[in-house]
Amino acid sequence: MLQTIVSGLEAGSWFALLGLAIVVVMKAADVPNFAMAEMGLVATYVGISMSGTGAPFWLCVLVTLVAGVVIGVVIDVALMRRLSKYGHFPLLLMTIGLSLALNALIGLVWGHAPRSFPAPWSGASVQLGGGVSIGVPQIVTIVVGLVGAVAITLFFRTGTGAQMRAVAENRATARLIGVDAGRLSAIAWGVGGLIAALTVMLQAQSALVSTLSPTSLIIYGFVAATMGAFTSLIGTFVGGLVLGLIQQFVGTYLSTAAQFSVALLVVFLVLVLRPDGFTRSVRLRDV
Amino acid sequence: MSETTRETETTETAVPPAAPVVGTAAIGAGISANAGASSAAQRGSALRKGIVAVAALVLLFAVPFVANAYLVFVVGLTLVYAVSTLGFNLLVGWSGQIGLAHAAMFAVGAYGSAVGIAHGIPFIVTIPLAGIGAALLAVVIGAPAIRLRGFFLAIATLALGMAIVELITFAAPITGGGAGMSVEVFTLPGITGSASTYFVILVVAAIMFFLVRRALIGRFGRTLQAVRDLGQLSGSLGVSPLRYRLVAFGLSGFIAAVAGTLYAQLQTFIFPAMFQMNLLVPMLVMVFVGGAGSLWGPLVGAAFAVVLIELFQDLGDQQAIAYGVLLMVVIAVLPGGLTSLWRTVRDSRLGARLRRAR
Amino acid sequence: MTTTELGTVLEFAGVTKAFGGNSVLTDVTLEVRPGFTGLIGPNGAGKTTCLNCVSGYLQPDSGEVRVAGQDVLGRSPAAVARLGVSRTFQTPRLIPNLTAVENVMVGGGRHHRQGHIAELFGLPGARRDEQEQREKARALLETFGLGEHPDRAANQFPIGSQKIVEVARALLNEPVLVLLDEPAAGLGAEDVDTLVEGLNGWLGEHPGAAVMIIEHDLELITRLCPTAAVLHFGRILLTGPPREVLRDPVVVEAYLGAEVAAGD
Amino acid sequence: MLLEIEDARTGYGGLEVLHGVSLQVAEGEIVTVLGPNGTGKTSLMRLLSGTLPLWSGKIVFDGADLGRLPPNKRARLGLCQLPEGRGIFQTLTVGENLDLGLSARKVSAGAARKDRDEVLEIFPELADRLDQSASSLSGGQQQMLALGRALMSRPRLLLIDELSFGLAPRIVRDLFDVVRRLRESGVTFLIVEQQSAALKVSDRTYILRGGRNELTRDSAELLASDELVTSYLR
Amino acid sequence: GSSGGGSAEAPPGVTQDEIKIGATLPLTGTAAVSGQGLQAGIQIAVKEINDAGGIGGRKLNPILLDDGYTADRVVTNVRRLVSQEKVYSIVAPAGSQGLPGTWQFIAQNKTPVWGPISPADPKQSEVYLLSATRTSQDEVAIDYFAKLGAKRLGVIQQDNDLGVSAKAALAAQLPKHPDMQVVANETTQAGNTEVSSAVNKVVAAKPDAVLLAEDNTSVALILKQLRAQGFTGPVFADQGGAGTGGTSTVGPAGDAAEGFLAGMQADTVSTNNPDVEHWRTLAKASGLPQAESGFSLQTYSFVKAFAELVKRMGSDLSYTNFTKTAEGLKSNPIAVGSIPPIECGPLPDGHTCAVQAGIAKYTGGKWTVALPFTAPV
Ligand SMILES: Nc1ncnc2c1ncn2[C@@H]1O[C@H](COP(=O)(O)OP(=O)(O)OP(=O)(O)O)[C@@H](O)[C@H]1O
Ligand SMILES: Nc1ncnc2c1ncn2[C@@H]1O[C@H](COP(=O)(O)OP(=O)(O)OP(=O)(O)O)[C@@H](O)[C@H]1O
Ligand SMILES: CC(C)C[C@H](N)C(=O)O
Ligand SMILES: [Mg+2]
Ligand SMILES: [Mg+2]
Repeated sequence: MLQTIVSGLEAGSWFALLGLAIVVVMKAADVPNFAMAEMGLVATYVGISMSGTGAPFWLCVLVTLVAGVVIGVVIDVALMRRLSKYGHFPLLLMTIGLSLALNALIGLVWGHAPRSFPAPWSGASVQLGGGVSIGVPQIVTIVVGLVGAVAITLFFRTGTGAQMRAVAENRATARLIGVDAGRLSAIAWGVGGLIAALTVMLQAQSALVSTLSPTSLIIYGFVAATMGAFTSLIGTFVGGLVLGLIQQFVGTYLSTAAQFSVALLVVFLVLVLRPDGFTRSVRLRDV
Repeated sequence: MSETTRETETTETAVPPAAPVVGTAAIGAGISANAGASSAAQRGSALRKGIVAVAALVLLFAVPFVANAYLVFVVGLTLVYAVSTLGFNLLVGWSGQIGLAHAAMFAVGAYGSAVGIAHGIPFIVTIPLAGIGAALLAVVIGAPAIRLRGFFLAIATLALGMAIVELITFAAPITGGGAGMSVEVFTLPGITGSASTYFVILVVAAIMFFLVRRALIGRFGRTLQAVRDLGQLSGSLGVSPLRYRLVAFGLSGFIAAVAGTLYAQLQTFIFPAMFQMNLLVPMLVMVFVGGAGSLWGPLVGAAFAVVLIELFQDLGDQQAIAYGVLLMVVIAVLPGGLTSLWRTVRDSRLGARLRRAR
Repeated sequence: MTTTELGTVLEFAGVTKAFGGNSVLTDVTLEVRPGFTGLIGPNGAGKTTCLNCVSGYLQPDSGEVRVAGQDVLGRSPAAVARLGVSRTFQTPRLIPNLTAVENVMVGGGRHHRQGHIAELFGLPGARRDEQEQREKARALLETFGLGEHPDRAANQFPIGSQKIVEVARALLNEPVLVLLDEPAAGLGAEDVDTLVEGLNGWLGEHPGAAVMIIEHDLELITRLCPTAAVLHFGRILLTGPPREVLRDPVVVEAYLGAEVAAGD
Repeated sequence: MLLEIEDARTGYGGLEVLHGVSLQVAEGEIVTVLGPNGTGKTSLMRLLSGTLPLWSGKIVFDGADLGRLPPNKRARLGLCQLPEGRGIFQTLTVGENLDLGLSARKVSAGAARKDRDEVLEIFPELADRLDQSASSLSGGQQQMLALGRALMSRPRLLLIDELSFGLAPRIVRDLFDVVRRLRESGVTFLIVEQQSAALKVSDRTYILRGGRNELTRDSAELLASDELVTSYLR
Repeated sequence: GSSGGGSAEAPPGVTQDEIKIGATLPLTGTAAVSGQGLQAGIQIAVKEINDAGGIGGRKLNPILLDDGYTADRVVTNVRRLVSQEKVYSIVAPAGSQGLPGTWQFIAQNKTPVWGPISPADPKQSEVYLLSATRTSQDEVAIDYFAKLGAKRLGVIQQDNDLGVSAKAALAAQLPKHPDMQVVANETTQAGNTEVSSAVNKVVAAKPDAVLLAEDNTSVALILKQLRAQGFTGPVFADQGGAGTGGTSTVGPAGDAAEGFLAGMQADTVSTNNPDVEHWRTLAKASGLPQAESGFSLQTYSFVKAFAELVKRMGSDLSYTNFTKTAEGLKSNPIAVGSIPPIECGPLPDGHTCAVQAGIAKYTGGKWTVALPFTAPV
């Protein structure tokens, strides 16, 4: 039971964090970013390569996070911005293309073999009564996830929040009234990249990552984001954790084969019953 | 594609200005259909179009006589994906609903046909049967889903789609489960296997294209676009948006399943893992690269997805990156998809200058 | 759905509507007869809300709304439209990628005799339907001065013209009741003339129909409407011929501003 | 001259809609642009705010060539636009929409509150709706919000595309007073209008037709001339 | 399509000085690591054979296509190899799940498929299986567990052909070991890297040994988690999932790989078997990615066996003679040395030329033989 909860919270933290990254980009750039997990993976691989040269752990962490920010900003400036005026489809497709290209690029540069991010606490575990042991990386993930979520939420409490939503709703009009849309979307993409890097790095510390892992991670991330109605950071974070727990409990008490589908079905039910996710809804008047 | 944003987005057109153009264009799933080559561009003599269509058909018909089995297979696969994309595009591009159960509907067609044949039903009969079965299933999925919008719809349908594929895996006694099942190939009398499959595909594809085109250029297509762009406001035009959304689900399910039956014939062996994200993503690419909401986009998109991969074979392990990069370039240059090329040129300053020069 | 000469086409009986405690309509009672009726009033008075209560987007908290004697409450917008109610929107809502003509044609669903299946197989009846609708749509656009570019995509029209396309779309359906929400906003003087003539012409051909117009262009109201109702803070202040109504001191104070009344 | 437009051309895609428009606005002036529907008035506004590219010609604002300056930079120069169709952010509250007007300048929280209070004084309808979703406003209220937001940015030159759009006569009247008052405080106006009432507040009027300058007059002169009024206004 | 078949007809892909062979491999996508190894092995063998003057003066010309580990591209590639490239034989293609989709086409064209990498046995005359199927490997592993005294067996399998192979093995072998029982049998979803609840459940059931039917990444992940939760008993995966001899699984698993048991279709890469040593030298020299992995040794051996078979066919390269010669191996097997002897049985059971599997153990960073090649009991 405890084991299940911890595993669920750990996976849930990954989902929640990636969901947050998605929502943050959605907030200011209104792009459903399918390349989010790959972005995090590239950053993490940079960090892993770095640690392969014997660099100290914390430096590698720093490099990973900075790489995440840089990747995010570069993608925004080079690819996304100019497409924003054409609506969602091209943006969405661009992120799909980007995820394919990044994935292939990772394969070329780092190969397809799974890797892990060596941390001082890798492999360490805490023995609890009744033969239950909990990995230290699991605890680290859960704690860092929580701290990260709080930090991001606070960050978006600042005045830029409304400006970001304005940019997301209509970039052109926002610029018209003097909003520096470019700066805001760069911030959003940068923060998004940062969180993605953090997510995948955490995953790589306690599990393994490879060119294969983004596929399932991104789906879970989107599901978490959906639970937060793509707008609420807290809703997303809670949604991610709940999703992690659901799928862990389904695996443990129902069937591991149906884990994924049942978790998604639960989400489906939630959506049908609460069409606006876990957040209070913004009802718009459209007549 | 956040829900809230969706509802109020002032559509931006392919034209730069912050035009507060047409009110809440994107109510449905947040699709400001950038392509919509549908109507304004569709004029022109019906006769000329007819001739082009017949010529294309004749060319396609000749393929097995002039090309080897591999090329026949590639063209056949392109046609199958084109049919499937036709349905996906109807749902996503025309009705504005990002329903992601399409790969699952495709699987239902493939398995429906394969299982049907295994139980003695002639292949040709399984085509409409599987189609109708999938249409019903799609309506069942759609009924709760059509009230959801944008990403909620996407995630909900993704969930149901995955559950369907999972069910196919569970139904091992009938479907062979995760190991898959082989499909008995239909042969036309006197024609070798691959050519025979190809001709069936060609005929079915031609019929599907003809009918879907017919439906979309007329009132039905206009109404779908109204539902997509006006959402519940289309109610004031006497249109029941929910009904049309549901119909779009059913139709796209039908078309996907018909394509699935053909796919099973081509592959001769099917297993559930074929129909998951690894199929869904290319399917989305086909819709968007061709041009969401366009009429010929599905064919162009399918050709892009299939033919390009074949052409890139010689790049070895660099082909995946080449494909991804090319995809990005296409979107960057033609955000409305490949079929928007003509319109982009026509509406550009260069195009205007050329016209004036003429 | 035939309406007897001069019978009531639209009827509000004690309609009340509030949004989260904010009362927007209070006991609105109003009869709309064939011909033009103006609905005027300050910004935020509840005019658009009235329309929304008729066309099925809002359900009043209490009271009744009847179209040609039939209760519309509880009906979906589509069901109301099928009763023969057409409307335009305050901010124009066209389908951006369709041409003007096609946008108008979208409004004609009620009078298609053939189903989608007939259309799919290109049956002669369906073709004829389509052809007829197209011609009617063109004629309507012509009437309202947009005959020049009927095949241009709707999103390329200036906002004023978009409103006119909406008017044409609302009329194609041969409606019993037409609800126009500020059709003349964004139009210049010449275009207002065209609009007035067009509407007059249309009503001449459809004598049983009622047209309710919300408008801040009072000249248009005076030219078109024999009766106008003034809505103020969600209440019907008074009803009568526009010239009289506009002389009422309360209306002048609340709606026109003193100088206008004196001057115009 | 605060704003000088010289022989400007622009259009959509390959379609030219402004075929060389010239226009000047002096500091503290109120200038109106009139013209029939579809003549390119909105396009001119879009050109000035930078949402349409300048194909040829020149736009100089306060001595600086605007060239390809992006819209947000122009707004920071004090060139603010109230766009056609209002451009309200529907997902934001009324208050948030108003505060977005501050994006174009740096301002202390206290000053911002003061500015907001001033705007709310002009539009009391908005005051008790600050926390409401902007989409719930009536058409006219949204127009007020858009104008209020523009005022929050303390523009030097305010471009208004159809001030009276969807507003009740009394409000229009009040707004013209506001325009006059703001001019006193140093704001310059370029107003696109259909209503002749606008002429009453403006100093000079440009009449556009078919994407070209047709006529430039002092507004008073134009109003006085019966012939001009009947052919262009009414 | 054309038929290649009759004895009189000259087979495709053969000229005076060349024999065209082909394979489809997952060079990109999720199985790319394995694919690179498979590719390297083929290239090393071909180079060696050609440098030595080819087979009877004919050099091998390999056409290697990438399928990205997706089914429809496997099918397309095989059609391309047969119809467009007109290869003589398909040699050592990857056994990803798409291959069964080509069997009907192969049957029509009579193209021999020599040594596909661990597919389920199609029992088809054109297909020559040169190594134990996954099922056979699992059977050998179950026997081995029994020998080790394991009574409680935990199983984690994927919901695809891998899982089906494991199921078949359990069904065949459990009755033979009455005191052994499956205490946990979990299925995970292919492509989903979330395996922790399966691991949690298996560990909770306190098994003596664990059998995995999963892909490389999942095996590595599961290994890590099993060890992290304190499970110390034997864990087995087949050659495909274990990447036996290579690093594709044990590399990522890190310390957790210590003591890991893996199916062996070819000898372990680091033995002093002279044939393996010979390959090792060539592999090192080639510098190709994954050249020194077990996948490389496997395809290397298969191509070598192919060359030997063709040599034995003499001047008659017709498909009829191909079948005849292959079936004749029963009495005179091909012994490459790095794989079990190849002795193809005649139809009707298809050409199952090898059923023996070995078990390798990964200890101290090296692969050693734990159980030499044996057939399941
Ligand atoms: N969904 C809603 N939630 C909250 N308040 C609303 C909502 N819809 C309308 N209101 C309020 O109801 C009042 C009436 O709105 P309505 O749109 O009917 O006004 P109107 O008479 O059409 O004004 P205008 O002439 O400016 O368009 C307004 O004060 C508006 O803010
Ligand atoms: N997005 C667009 N794409 C193509 N053409 C456009 C677009 N927007 C406007 N036009 C065209 O440009 C011309 C000028 O339009 P504009 O909106 O500037 O006119 P306007 O003078 O503002 O009219 P109104 O008084 O109705 O607002 C019109 O002919 C119109 O059809
Ligand atoms: C033969 C290989 C493609 C097998 C692959 N490595 C797997 O794990 O299944
Ligand atoms: Mg209103
Ligand atoms: Mg305008």
